[in-house]
Amino acid sequence: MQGVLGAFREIDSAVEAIEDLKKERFGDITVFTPTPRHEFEHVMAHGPSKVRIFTLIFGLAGVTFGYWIPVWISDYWPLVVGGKAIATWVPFTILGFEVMVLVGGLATVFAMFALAHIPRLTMTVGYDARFSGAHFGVWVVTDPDRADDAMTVLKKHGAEEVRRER
Amino acid sequence: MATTATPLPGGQRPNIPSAAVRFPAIKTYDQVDREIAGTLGPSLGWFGALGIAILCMLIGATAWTYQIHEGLGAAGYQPPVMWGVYIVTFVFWVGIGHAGTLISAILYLFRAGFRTSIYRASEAMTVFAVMTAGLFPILHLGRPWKFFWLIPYPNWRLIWPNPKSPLVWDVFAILTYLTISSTFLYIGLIPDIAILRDREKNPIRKAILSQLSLGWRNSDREWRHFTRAYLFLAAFATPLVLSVHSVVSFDFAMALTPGWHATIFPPYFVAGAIFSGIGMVFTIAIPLRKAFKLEHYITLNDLDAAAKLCLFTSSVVGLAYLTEFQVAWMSGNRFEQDYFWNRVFGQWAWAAWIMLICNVVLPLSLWSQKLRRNPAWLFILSLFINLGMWFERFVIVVPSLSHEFEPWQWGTYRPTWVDYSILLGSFGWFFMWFLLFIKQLPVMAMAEIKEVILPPMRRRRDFSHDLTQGVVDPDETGATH
Amino acid sequence: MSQDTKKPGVKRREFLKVLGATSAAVAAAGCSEETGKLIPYLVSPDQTVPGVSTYYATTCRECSAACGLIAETRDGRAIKLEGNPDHPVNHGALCARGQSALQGLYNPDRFRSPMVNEGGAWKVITWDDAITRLSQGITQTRGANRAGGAVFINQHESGSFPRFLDTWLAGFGMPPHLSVDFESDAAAIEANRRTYGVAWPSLSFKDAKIIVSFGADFLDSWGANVPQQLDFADARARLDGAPRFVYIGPRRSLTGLNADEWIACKPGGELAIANALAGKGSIQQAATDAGVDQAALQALATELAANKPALVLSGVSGESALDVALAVAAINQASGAVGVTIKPAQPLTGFEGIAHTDQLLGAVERMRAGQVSVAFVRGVNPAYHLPKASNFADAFAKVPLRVSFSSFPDETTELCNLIIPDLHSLESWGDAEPIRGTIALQQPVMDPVFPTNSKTIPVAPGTADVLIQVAKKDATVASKFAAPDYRATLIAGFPGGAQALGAALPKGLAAGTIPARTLAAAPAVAPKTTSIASTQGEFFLITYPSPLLGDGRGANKPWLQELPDPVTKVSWSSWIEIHPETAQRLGIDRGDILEVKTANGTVRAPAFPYLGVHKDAIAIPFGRGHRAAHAMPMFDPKTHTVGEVQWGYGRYARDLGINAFDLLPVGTHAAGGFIWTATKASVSKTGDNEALPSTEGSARQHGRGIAQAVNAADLNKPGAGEGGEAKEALPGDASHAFLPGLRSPVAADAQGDLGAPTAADQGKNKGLYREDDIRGMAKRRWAMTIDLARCTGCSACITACNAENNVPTVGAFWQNATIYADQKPGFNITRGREMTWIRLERYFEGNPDGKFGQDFETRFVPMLCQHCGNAPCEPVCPVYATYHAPDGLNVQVYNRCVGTRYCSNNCPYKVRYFNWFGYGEVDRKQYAFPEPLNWQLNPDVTVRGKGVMEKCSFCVQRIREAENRATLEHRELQPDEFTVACAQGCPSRAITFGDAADPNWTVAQLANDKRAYHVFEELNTYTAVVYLKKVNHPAAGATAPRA
Amino acid sequence: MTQRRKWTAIPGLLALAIGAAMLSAYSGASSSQHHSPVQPINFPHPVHVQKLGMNCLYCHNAANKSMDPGLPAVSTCIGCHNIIGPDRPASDLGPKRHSVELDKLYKFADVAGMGAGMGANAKPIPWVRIHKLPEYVHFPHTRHVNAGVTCQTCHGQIQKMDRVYQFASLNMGWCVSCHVNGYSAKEGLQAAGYAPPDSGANAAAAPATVATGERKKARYDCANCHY
Repeated sequence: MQGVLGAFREIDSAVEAIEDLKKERFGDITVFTPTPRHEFEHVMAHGPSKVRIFTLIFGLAGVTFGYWIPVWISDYWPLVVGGKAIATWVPFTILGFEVMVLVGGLATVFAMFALAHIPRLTMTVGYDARFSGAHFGVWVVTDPDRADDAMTVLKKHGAEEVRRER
Repeated sequence: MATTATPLPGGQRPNIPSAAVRFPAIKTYDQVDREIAGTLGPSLGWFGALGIAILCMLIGATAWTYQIHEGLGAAGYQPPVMWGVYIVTFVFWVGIGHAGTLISAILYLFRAGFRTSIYRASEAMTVFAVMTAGLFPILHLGRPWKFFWLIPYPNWRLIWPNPKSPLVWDVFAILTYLTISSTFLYIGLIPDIAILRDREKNPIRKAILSQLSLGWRNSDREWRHFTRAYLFLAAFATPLVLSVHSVVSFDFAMALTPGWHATIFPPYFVAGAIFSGIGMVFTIAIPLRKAFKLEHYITLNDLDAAAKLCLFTSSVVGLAYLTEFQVAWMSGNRFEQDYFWNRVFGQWAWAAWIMLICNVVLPLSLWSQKLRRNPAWLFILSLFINLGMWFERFVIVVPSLSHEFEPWQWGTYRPTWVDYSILLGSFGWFFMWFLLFIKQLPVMAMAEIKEVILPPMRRRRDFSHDLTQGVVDPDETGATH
Repeated sequence: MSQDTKKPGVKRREFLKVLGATSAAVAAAGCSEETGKLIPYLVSPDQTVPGVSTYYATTCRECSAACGLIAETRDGRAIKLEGNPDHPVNHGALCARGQSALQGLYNPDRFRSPMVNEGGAWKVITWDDAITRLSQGITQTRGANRAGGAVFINQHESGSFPRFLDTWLAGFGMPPHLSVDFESDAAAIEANRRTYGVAWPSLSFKDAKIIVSFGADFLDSWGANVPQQLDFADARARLDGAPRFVYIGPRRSLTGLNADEWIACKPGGELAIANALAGKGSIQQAATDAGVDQAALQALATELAANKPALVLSGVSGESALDVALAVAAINQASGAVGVTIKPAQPLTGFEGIAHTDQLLGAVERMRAGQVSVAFVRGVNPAYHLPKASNFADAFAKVPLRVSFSSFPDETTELCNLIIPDLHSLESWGDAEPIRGTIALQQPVMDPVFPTNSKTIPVAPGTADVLIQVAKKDATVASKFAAPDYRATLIAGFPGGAQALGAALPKGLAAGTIPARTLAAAPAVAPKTTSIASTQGEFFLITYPSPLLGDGRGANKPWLQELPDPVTKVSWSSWIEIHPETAQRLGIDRGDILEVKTANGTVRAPAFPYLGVHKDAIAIPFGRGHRAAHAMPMFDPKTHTVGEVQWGYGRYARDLGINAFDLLPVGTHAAGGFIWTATKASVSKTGDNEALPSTEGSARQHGRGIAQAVNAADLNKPGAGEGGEAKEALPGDASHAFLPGLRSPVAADAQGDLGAPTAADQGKNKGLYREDDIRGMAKRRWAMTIDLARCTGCSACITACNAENNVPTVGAFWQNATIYADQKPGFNITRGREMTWIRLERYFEGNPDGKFGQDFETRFVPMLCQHCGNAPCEPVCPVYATYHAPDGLNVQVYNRCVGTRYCSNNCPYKVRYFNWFGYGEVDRKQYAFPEPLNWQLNPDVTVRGKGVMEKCSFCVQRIREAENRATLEHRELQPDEFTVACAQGCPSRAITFGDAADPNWTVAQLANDKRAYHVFEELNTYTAVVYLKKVNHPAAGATAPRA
Repeated sequence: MTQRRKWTAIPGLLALAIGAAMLSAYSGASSSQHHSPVQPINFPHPVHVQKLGMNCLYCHNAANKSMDPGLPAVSTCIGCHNIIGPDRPASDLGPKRHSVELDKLYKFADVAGMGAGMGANAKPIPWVRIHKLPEYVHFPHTRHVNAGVTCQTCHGQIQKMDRVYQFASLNMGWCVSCHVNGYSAKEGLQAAGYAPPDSGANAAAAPATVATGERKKARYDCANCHY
């Protein structure tokens, strides 16, 4: 995979650069930004994250499991304590809730990992240490012949540095 | 670099959550990285503090070893007071934990701006506090080496714990809380670790950091899912924090004991927990901002806001105290009435009054804005709050047990050196972790601070509608071409 | 036990050791533990089945009453003592002291072999050597022609032994022995002899219309207290026509606390009152002399006149003791008591032939004069009992040969120069005649605990056997002692010989009389009556034998040390009783160390403000304050080696509290008895204060209705307890709620046959559940009733429980933590860490302001696990370590317990006890059963380890045993087939145990009594323990306070 | 800056460890099942039970009437073995041979020779214990034996064991499963190698459940064994 990387100091110029690249039908664009900014969300125009679905499903699974454990335990070896019913669902709500949070929460995290492709074993091309600091990076995947156009676009918008990578 | 907060023009108090004025003295992303990453280098004072913390922890550990060998009799238990300092301290630490989650999760949902600068520290505080609290239920067992019997795991005896017991609820609640809050902390840390990674020169540290950062690249895709997941975690943590201390309060509320058997306990405990937590946040954050020269991050506005929260929870707690007495009074229940009379005018009056003064009377000072914006006072007050909240739990646990139904078995309670050493040890253990944390990882969420300060712009944006006009100076944003 | 079980001898004992060790293993130990060795018998004894108890009937020797015992032995070890139901004296009841005989038998400080003192150093010798030395010594004395000067002081006992002993002594030309019992009431005996011609007529409380006691503590230690208590309880439990009980004396003893009315005269005032009641002297005069309320006295006089026959008793121990006793006898005769309530026809022969203190003092004087050539001491401890004023030690030292047959290293033994330890009564043969016409046999229930160190003597011999050996060595005497051993001698002397004896042994009883010893009154010193009036001091000093430790013999038994005094609830310490009003006046608080000074000595002990002592008097119990003659280091289980002699009466008694005898002058009254109330004393504060080791929390029940009472008058209202306004008369009457409440839920799955609902359960009677509840009701519901009208607070149930359930004692000063922790006797008790599964709460009613007044009432409540049907402790346990068993028990599973102690927090009755230290773990210094005390441990009950909760189990092991027996015999359990330890041990039959779900059991009927109530019924715990209200008999006009 | 680290290893190993712990806990790894120590005298159950047809109760005489089964006293051994000495003459039982084990027995029992009784300094035989329940478990042999539970059910084919080993795990789970699922006296008899008595005197003697083969359940709440 090869392409062009532009490092910007200012957010607005980076945004404009992306807009132009999109106009010129450049393909797969990735933005590296030290902090999440709405400007990029708008310009990249991704759909909503899928994490929510995992959260919902596993949350429900969790609460079910959380109810099931105590009920099964109490029923497995029925001992009367304090004259209470064998399976007392009211207090088991507590366990149900806790397990829901546990399972749902962890599921959310793992879903995020999966969707965001982290942890990643290698830092792929295109990343630059500056992008965690004060720079915004725009990485365009292009075939070599269009690379120069991309570079010009980026330069035009005042990229601090523009370089090809492969 | 800017070392002191620059006062705002006009001197009035701008509480407007505008990015422009959130951190007036923070101008650029570089500054954020530089200043916060700059706090990481170990200092002599830090080593000293760490040494003391470890020493205290060792004292506690020794006392515990001795107690395990000798039997619980080494501690000051005095039937009918079967629970003592350990359970008191357990509830105390769980309570401390709560403020962290409140600030990082609940205030996140409420978009309360002042959380940004203090939430990392308090979230860390939560994790370590819960780690400390988690020790005590094990520590107070008669046979601590059997603690895992409380966990439902398949075994060849074919027997299981009793899911009707509040103590089993505790196990679930505390474990869940520990897991979720530490995950929450770690997730929040990932981008900042990435920052450190990229700034790091030393190859070994760099290697470790890049492990921890899980190869975070700040790409838009990562940010997209990250922010969403973070939101959901916060959404989970919010009810969790309420449930955990309710469950802890069930340990008491579910019992028959006069002074415990009260429906008011869950809200009362949660309020108390948050109250004590805020106290601990002050105790930690105020010295921190001074030592790390971060006054322009944890601004007076932030302290002010936190102090209001503190005042609010304090009055909730105070109300709860009064309600308890009123319920006992109107219940017509001889046992309850005897007990509560004994609590305030009987053998335990001293403890009860410490509690009332520290938790209800002193915080009233926060009605004054001057004091709210006076870090020194907040710090002193926070120490009193910690004391008071420890005694609140003491008053709940010990006097109730010492004055139950059976007059023949009325007694008293006197801890021994073992109890005290282990109490001390718990503080050592907590601060050991916290001190290690603040020098290894950023005590503030750099990425999030970047999020709320002005991004570098080429073109000057028009802030004329904003009363903080002129704060943003194009020459300083470095947008010069 | 027939002697063939003796064959295995030493090796057998090896086997026992192993058993002892294993049964002392601990609940806390893991599952995969070191599997031990299995040591078989060499020759298996017939009679015994391994793992099944064998029971032997024998006789108790702890006091003069000679009650009948049933000793439970398991695999050759005695593990429990119970009363012999067939015995004419105690009818199966047994007091705490009797039950504790086991801890004398297994006392770790018992001498393991004979010892000799050579040049001030003690050295162990073999049995042969000991016997040789003894006979040599005697031969020398005879050679020197001084045998006539011998003195043999023997613990008083009835039966053949005294005569045997006299014969032996006579054989060597020695005078008859002195048979000493310090607790016996010389005055009463003398008066009885003069009036009725017998030392001790049997008393019948049942037949009395009114009971009056002049300081006669017939429930503590006066006379034969077990039969007296049983009879008293029977009398008082009658719901109509129960006799009122009036107690006259300066201190309210346990007996006094059971009285309906207390007339608190000042010490010495009894005579005036007795005379007045006897018709000599006016009531008014008596009232002023005795310092009591004239109206009360007048009322009593009229009452006595109205209610005949009365039973009036005198147990005064002052200079006027004999006169009071005689006056009382007159009263009895006047009210026609003789033959009805006082039966000279059936005398308790145990009290015949007791040598009184004046005779003992006579002997001491002869020692001092150097006339005594050889002195033998057996089971008596004059060095402790005789006041320092008598300088016994010096006098004793003048005797060249001082032989002790004592089993324990007591004060006197330490002064001797030859020790030939006697066997314990449970290891040796003997007999007694507790009541004329009945012979009670005493047989060894097991082999001697300690092996002999001699080749030629296979089994350690008892004193009697030793004497026979000695006799055999002497040609002139040998002829008189042909029999090989004492057993043979007994058989020879037994009416009907071996045959009859063999037949009698199983029940331990036979008809017949034992010829009394022909007693020439031993020379006595003239009574040295010191007038108490003449002594200095602002307070009368009352000293009295402790109801538990007696005159001090009990002090080396941890059970008795730990057992809270029934009156003050103090254990492991001495105390000084002083009236709260006086205490307030002198600014004395509970636990302040007071210094009590008399002309004869000074002691320091903590103060105990007590409502029941005259405001001009202080009271101190005997029993503690044992000291070694030379300074001995405090006992330390770490450095202590097995068999090392613990002088000063052993590790549990030494340097513990004070010896009240030190304060007394050497005074004997007209009957020759020792005067206990002999002097005044002055009291001063020392300034320091120590917490009294007491189990008492609050002495008042704050109107919580734990101990409820009802006046006899209300009780007899027609239809009391059957609803309507009669309910008002019986507050808390809840009998309507009982049987349902006493049903017990079982899990939906039936848990074996127990789940099968009885007919009563079809549709209704679901106990605490809705009728459509899925849970069935169990067939059984083990339950208990406790009749407070019978309970006298004697605390025997506690000892019974300790013995049955391996409950550890925790009060010894070394049973505490090691680092920076007080090593103080009773520390754990002070901390409220006592372990006794059943406790006796003693609540005072009335006289709230603590002013000196006579109208306060005492209520005793045995409090144990209530086995709630709806138990608060159960749901809170995280690991199901406590739960509700299908047969209605609230079960505690030690090996599952992790020790959260939540159950105890949630128990309204506070009857759960936690193992703060490894009391049950052999290798710990807190270990409560040092070898061989652990031989007593009940193999059926787990010994609890460190960090687990324990509590009353309703003797589940006995339930299982009964069930096993029933299944073995292919039958159902029979009603009242068995009972639990406390119920069995209760000398006044206050406790009844059984299946409340089956109306054929007594308990089911009692639970519906109109006096029945639950403690804290409002908590809906549905307890299985039902209390029956105490019944008060207030004086006419007065009403007893009620809670 | 590419790096491949085994970051996955840590949680992976953790998971494995937990799994292993649970598995071992569940499988009762801590039980001493199958262990078979060397005894002071190698007592051959097969010879006594199978060859000579002795009843278990002859030696373990308390098994049907007590908590513990009882161990034969040394005198019980000598009862027969002072007639049956170490030296066996050739007979229909087999050729002449000398038994070392009986020598040991004689040494313990201090027997001079055949016919002589036990000597003065006879010592008990220190058998090594194999089936050991913890102190806090009360196992009444009598209840089980009388319910028709045969020895073999818990002790395995003991009559065939040349050297006794622990047959069952003796884990609580093992006990409980039988209490819950019930026990059929019929199978018990079969385990012991008998045909269930269908009729006649011994049928009457046997528990009622034998004929029917009905499974008898028992209480399984804790206090049944733990007290």
